[in-house]
Amino acid sequence: MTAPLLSVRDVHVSFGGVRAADGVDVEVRQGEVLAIIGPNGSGKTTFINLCTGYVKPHAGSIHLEGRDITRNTPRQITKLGIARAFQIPQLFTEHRVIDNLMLAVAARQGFWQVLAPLDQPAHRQRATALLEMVGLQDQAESDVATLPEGIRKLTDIALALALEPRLLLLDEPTAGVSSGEKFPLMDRLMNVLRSQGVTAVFVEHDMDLVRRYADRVIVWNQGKVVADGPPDEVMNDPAVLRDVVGVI
Amino acid sequence: MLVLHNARVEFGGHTVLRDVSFELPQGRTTVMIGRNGAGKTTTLRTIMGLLPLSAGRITIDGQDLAEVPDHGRAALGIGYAPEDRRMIPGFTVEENLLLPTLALKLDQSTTRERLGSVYELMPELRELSRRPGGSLSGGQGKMVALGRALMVATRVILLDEPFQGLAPALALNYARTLAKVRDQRKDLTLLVTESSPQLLGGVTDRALQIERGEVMETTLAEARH
Amino acid sequence: MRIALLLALAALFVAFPLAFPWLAFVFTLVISKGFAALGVAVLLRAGLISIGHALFYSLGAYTVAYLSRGAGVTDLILQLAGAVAVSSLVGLIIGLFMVRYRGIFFAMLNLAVSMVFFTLLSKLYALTGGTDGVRIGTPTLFGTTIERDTLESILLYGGLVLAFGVGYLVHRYLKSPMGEALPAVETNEIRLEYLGIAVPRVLLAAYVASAGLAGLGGAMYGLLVGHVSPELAYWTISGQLVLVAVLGGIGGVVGPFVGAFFLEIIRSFAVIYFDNIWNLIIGAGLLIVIFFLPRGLYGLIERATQRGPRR
Amino acid sequence: QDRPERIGMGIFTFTSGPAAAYGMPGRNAAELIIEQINEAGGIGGVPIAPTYVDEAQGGEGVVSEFRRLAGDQSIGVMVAALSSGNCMALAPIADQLEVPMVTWNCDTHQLFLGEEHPYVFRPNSSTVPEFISYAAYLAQKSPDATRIAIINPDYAFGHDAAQIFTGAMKAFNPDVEVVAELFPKLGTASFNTEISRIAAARPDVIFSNLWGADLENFVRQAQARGLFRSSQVVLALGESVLQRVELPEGVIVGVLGDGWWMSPDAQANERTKEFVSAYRERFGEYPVFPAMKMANTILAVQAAYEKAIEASDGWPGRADLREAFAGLELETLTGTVTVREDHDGLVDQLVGVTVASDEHDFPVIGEMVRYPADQVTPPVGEDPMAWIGTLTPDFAASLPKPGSYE
Amino acid sequence: MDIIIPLLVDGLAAASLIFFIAVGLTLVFSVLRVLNVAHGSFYSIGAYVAVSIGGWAASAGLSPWLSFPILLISAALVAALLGPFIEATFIRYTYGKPEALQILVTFALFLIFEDLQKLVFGVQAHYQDAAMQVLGVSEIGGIIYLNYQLLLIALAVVVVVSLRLLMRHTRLGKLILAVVADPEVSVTLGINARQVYSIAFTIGVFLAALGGALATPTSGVAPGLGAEAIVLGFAVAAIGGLGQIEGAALAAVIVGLSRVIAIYYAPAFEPVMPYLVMLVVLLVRPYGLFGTAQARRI
Ligand SMILES: Nc1ncnc2c1ncn2[C@@H]1O[C@H](COP(=O)(O)OP(=O)(O)OP(=O)(O)O)[C@@H](O)[C@H]1O
Ligand SMILES: Nc1ncnc2c1ncn2[C@@H]1O[C@H](COP(=O)(O)OP(=O)(O)OP(=O)(O)O)[C@@H](O)[C@H]1O
Ligand SMILES: [Mg+2]
Ligand SMILES: [Mg+2]
Repeated sequence: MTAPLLSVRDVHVSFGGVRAADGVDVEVRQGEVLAIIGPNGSGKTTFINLCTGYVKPHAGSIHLEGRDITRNTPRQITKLGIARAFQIPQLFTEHRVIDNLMLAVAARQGFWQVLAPLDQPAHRQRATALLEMVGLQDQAESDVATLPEGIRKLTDIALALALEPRLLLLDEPTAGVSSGEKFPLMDRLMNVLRSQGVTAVFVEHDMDLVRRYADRVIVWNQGKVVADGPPDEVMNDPAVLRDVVGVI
Repeated sequence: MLVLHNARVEFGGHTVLRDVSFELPQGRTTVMIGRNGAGKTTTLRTIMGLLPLSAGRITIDGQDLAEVPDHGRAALGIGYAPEDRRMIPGFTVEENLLLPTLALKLDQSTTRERLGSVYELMPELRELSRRPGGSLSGGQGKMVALGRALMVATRVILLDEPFQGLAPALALNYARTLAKVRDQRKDLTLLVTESSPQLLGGVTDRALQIERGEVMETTLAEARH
Repeated sequence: MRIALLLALAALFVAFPLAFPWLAFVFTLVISKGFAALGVAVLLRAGLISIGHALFYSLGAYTVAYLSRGAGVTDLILQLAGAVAVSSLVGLIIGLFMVRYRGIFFAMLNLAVSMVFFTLLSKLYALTGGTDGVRIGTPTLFGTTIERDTLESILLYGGLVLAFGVGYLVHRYLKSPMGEALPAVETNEIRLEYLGIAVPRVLLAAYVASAGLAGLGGAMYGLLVGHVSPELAYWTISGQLVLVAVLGGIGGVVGPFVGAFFLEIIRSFAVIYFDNIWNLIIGAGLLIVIFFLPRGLYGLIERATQRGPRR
Repeated sequence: QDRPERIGMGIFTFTSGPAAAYGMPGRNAAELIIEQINEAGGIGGVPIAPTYVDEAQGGEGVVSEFRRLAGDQSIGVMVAALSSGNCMALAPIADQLEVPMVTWNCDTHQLFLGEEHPYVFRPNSSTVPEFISYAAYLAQKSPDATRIAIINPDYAFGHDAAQIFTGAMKAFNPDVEVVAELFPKLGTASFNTEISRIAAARPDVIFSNLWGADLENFVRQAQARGLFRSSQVVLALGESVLQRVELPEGVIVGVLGDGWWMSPDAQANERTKEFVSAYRERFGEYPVFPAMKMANTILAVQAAYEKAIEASDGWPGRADLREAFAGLELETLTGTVTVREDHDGLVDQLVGVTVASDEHDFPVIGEMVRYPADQVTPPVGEDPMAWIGTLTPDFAASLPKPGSYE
Repeated sequence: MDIIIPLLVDGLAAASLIFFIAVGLTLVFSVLRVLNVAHGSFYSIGAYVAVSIGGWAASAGLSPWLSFPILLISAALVAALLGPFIEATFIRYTYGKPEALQILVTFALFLIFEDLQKLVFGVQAHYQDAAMQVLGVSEIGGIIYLNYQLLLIALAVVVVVSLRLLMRHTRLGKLILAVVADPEVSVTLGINARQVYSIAFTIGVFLAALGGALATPTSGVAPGLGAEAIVLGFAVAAIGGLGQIEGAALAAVIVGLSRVIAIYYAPAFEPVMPYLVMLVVLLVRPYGLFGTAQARRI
């Protein structure tokens, strides 16, 4: 089988005694859709922060296609083709939704132009296309500052997509999105990712989504990976059922 | 007991709540269901006095909330856990929980008693009690936010999308906690907004559907589709 | 509509001085301050307040002084170009440090640097003529000597044309990705980094531009007043520039010029008719603008011209 | 040109900010003397109409006001300015706009150095004679004082004064050494560290040309901490605070010229007495020397106008007035002024020490000397600083002695 | 080396004055996140009021020892009269607005106060040094110092300690911190944020006025005093790390000492010392001595 796209080896991070990552080994394979599940506070977001250089590990290493990115900054890592959407949406609240997207598009398609306007047809078309992917076409002109939580989430995801990454990290993409829209959203997302052969990692609490979309699931608990494998297998593991999935 | 009479809220021209009227029956749990942007958060924030009414009234046991200053809601026993759990980062979890008792100048015994009952309802908070509020993960924050609201709530408690971002196990746990709250504080009135109502089956007495700022009666069964 | 408005402004700038010659001086001053304030406004877009741009403003003036006295460069155009070049260069060097700072610390560090510069200006007597300052002679234009009065009309009308030209370029810049990124720096720097955009580079560009603009304004000031003293580098001048920028509204390029105009006008009339309480009058004027025109004076004009302004 | 309604006069001084302590008396005096002149029928029958400009508004504001007033043809002359920085900025503009500018307080020797200023006149003395006089007085009064401490404001006026004073002191007595030289910035409220520093240096003499609130702060703090007991203090602008702080006896003070309202010449002059009492009436204190300086300057303008009216048929224009200033001589409230051909003024220098007074509840100046202007002023065309270098110990000896002026 | 002792005494004395200028500013910023230029006005108003009341007391022949309570009372008076009023009328409007706008509003207030003070108190300096006189002097290391200078050093320490206690260990302190962190949530928890702001601002005004009042026994008050106070205050506040009371204290000591050393060994540099110190400190510690970057949780 091919070399892993991203490999995280024996990574440790703790915050004032709290072990957010405690000897973590994870490999993300080319082209797969990997789901991360786990109790709250188990270290899922921290894992994404580690992979994108926002949090630096106290020990261990992170490689992207054999290249060591352990000490790289978020910017450098983004440049290498890893994009990320946030658990708490990170948006430009002074701008409209469309401006947010166009900034991302410009960042991808050549940013350092002093006199060419940001709002040029090329950028706008691409931005609109992205909004359609997440179903926000009619929110384009509204001010980000006043968006409801769910809409912010979708905008945040669209920003990540704009970068046309090779590896996309999604932190609870559907949290706060109303139940009616969750599946349609994920369907659209997955089509895009699959069609472009993008590798994806998504943190999720909604087990139905995980079962439906993940090729592989890893289970997190107290900063450790406690299970790893195909969804049906992992998610019937009694420990996982008890600690994460929960038995209704 | 808490009643909205034709409550209307507008933001720079466009109306977000359109003459909403409904009553929260004493000691019952009402779930408000609606898609993103329907107006759930707005409804709760308006009740809390964080947003101004442009028309209509909100009363609690007949008393018009317009006469109560925004910070007076807590004194009336209305607790509120916002959608984006907002901890005071510099304070420990316990300090966060005790903040309202400081604000309301509650005496030692009442304070201890309320804190005790919250810890008893949610033992996991005891483990977190020394942690700085700023360090909590998404879900941990949710739990603390609920606890903090319970410290205030003697009559009404408003929860904005409590399950959002909770791991299922925790969500179940949370739902059970709510159930406990239900039968330990019989006279407490609950209003829970939720975009995924499955988990509330147990506790819900009544469901409201909110669509583009308009509210209508419904049942959880309907709301699911 | 917008264009018509600008033309109206221009017309006013041309007409009044013909009626009241002394206004020519005031209006030229407005343009010079406008350039500097525009520089400050560029940084304000990123939420960065510089309480130190008097450094570049005075640097522009002193550069002209040095060019004409020390280096014997008497040509007006060369002097202006030189001033812009020098201040931009210094802006680049200082900027390399500044881009790491935000909020109050950015403000304070600029203050500190400018105050050190201010002290040097007053202490290095041999170079700068000390606290009494240095005189700036009338320059030549394309090798021909010109009268003081001619210089003054050149500065006014030439300055006006320049203001339009430079203003247009800055406008384009602010609408470009780099320009639009400025407010984004204030609202969410982390996301910018996660889009692969180098925030320090965005800010450095803005800082150099703002320094150059301030230098240009300062050069005009020096040529106009014919004398420059360290006073011009004092923090109060920096404060005044921020004031002018916010007053005019940082939304558009025209704002700072409108702000400078407003300030100079109330100042002139306050000192004429209330020579005892002109501070009070200016303060009150400020409060009125702030409280009744939240988007700055230019916001008012925009509303008048029915263009729903963004931001 | 025929007789105008009134003679417009632009008067520049500080009426706000720290410098107002010095500038306000100037403005008050201008108000009063102009009133008196107008009551007496104005100048050649035409009343003076002053416009006051606050220098605190900063360089370009002052310049723009100057230009506005110059543009107004009813303005005949400018009386400017208090700050020498402003003077330097305004002088070339006066020449450019061809409006006579009469300085009332720019004593910097830089003013006429290098540049010619056809339209600028200084019917006052300049820093060089002013501070040489203190050196001379000190050399005469305490010849064996050698350890000097200087504490002056941190701008040209302070630095120039220090340079001139030490230059002269060294010329009069080669073993003089400067043991401390401090230049606190304008508006300093606490001089306590400076005072410690000076005390540590154990000087024989402490020279200072601080003024306004700074001077008062320094005096109070230094006095409380015993500096006046351990050293001979020289306060160049001391007279301006005599009525406000209790200076001990024996402090050397002066008035940067001859403008002391109580000097023998002043007391001998009816007009002066009248001015002084009127000033006291209205402003609640006696006119300190900045006030006298301003009054004398305006009298100089009046004299120039009258001379010009004589000379020209019809009403004198700005150019005629300028003609009149060259070589002007007049009686001021406190002595005489001569405007030399280089537009600089010849004014006697009055220096003395503080002594208790039986008629006033504040100390006055005693042991006075009045150095003749032509003796202490560098000759026309000589570089003042170079001239100081040429002075010798017997120069001091050649001057009138302390106490000689009664 | 006998110069050391005077250096230290002078340094601490200078530091205490500087500290009193900066501490109120630091508090107001840490709480209201408002850069209050008008702070300088409150400083000089405090001084004017203290001088006026002190002058009256002196002319009424009251004991000079009374001048100490008078200094306190004057500050309290200014705070009570101006604090709540200014906060409610102007400052409140600027909460959460861009810093530039806050500076502008408070700067406008500063300009207005400048002229009002001029109209009321004139342009000549005012003095009331009874407090200094009555305490007398003492000789340290061969140099005579005012006992009042030494008193100020002690007072500065007292203020640091009591402010720390207030913020860390009292109900008010906790409420203030909560409101600072999240006004909206605080309100939903029953905190009267408006009142808390008002109180905090008033404390700031009190400290400013106190600083001014305490300066009067040794230094007169005259126009321009406020302007001086502001920049220095901002500088010290920034050096210490904004909102860090202890930081401000330490910064004051450093600035004070640096100035003193300059006056002793390189007088020409004395005026720039605060800025040089700020430059160095900020280059080494971008958030000031005690300040830290708050990493955003994402
Ligand atoms: N910046 C930080 N400072 C202090 N503690 C932190 C920080 N970031 C994370 N932690 C702690 O590390 C642990 C893991 O946090 P993380 O956000 O990764 O959890 P999570 O798995 O994403 O939880 P959730 O599903 O609720 O988002 C938590 O206990 C959290 O309190
Ligand atoms: N401050 C505001 N200014 C303008 N419009 C606002 C503001 N806050 C909310 N809105 C609008 O009000 C509508 C309802 O928002 P609200 O947050 O109540 O929805 P919600 O039901 O809570 O959505 P979600 O489930 O995503 O939280 C949205 O269309 C939103 O754009
Ligand atoms: Mg998470
Ligand atoms: Mg919501």
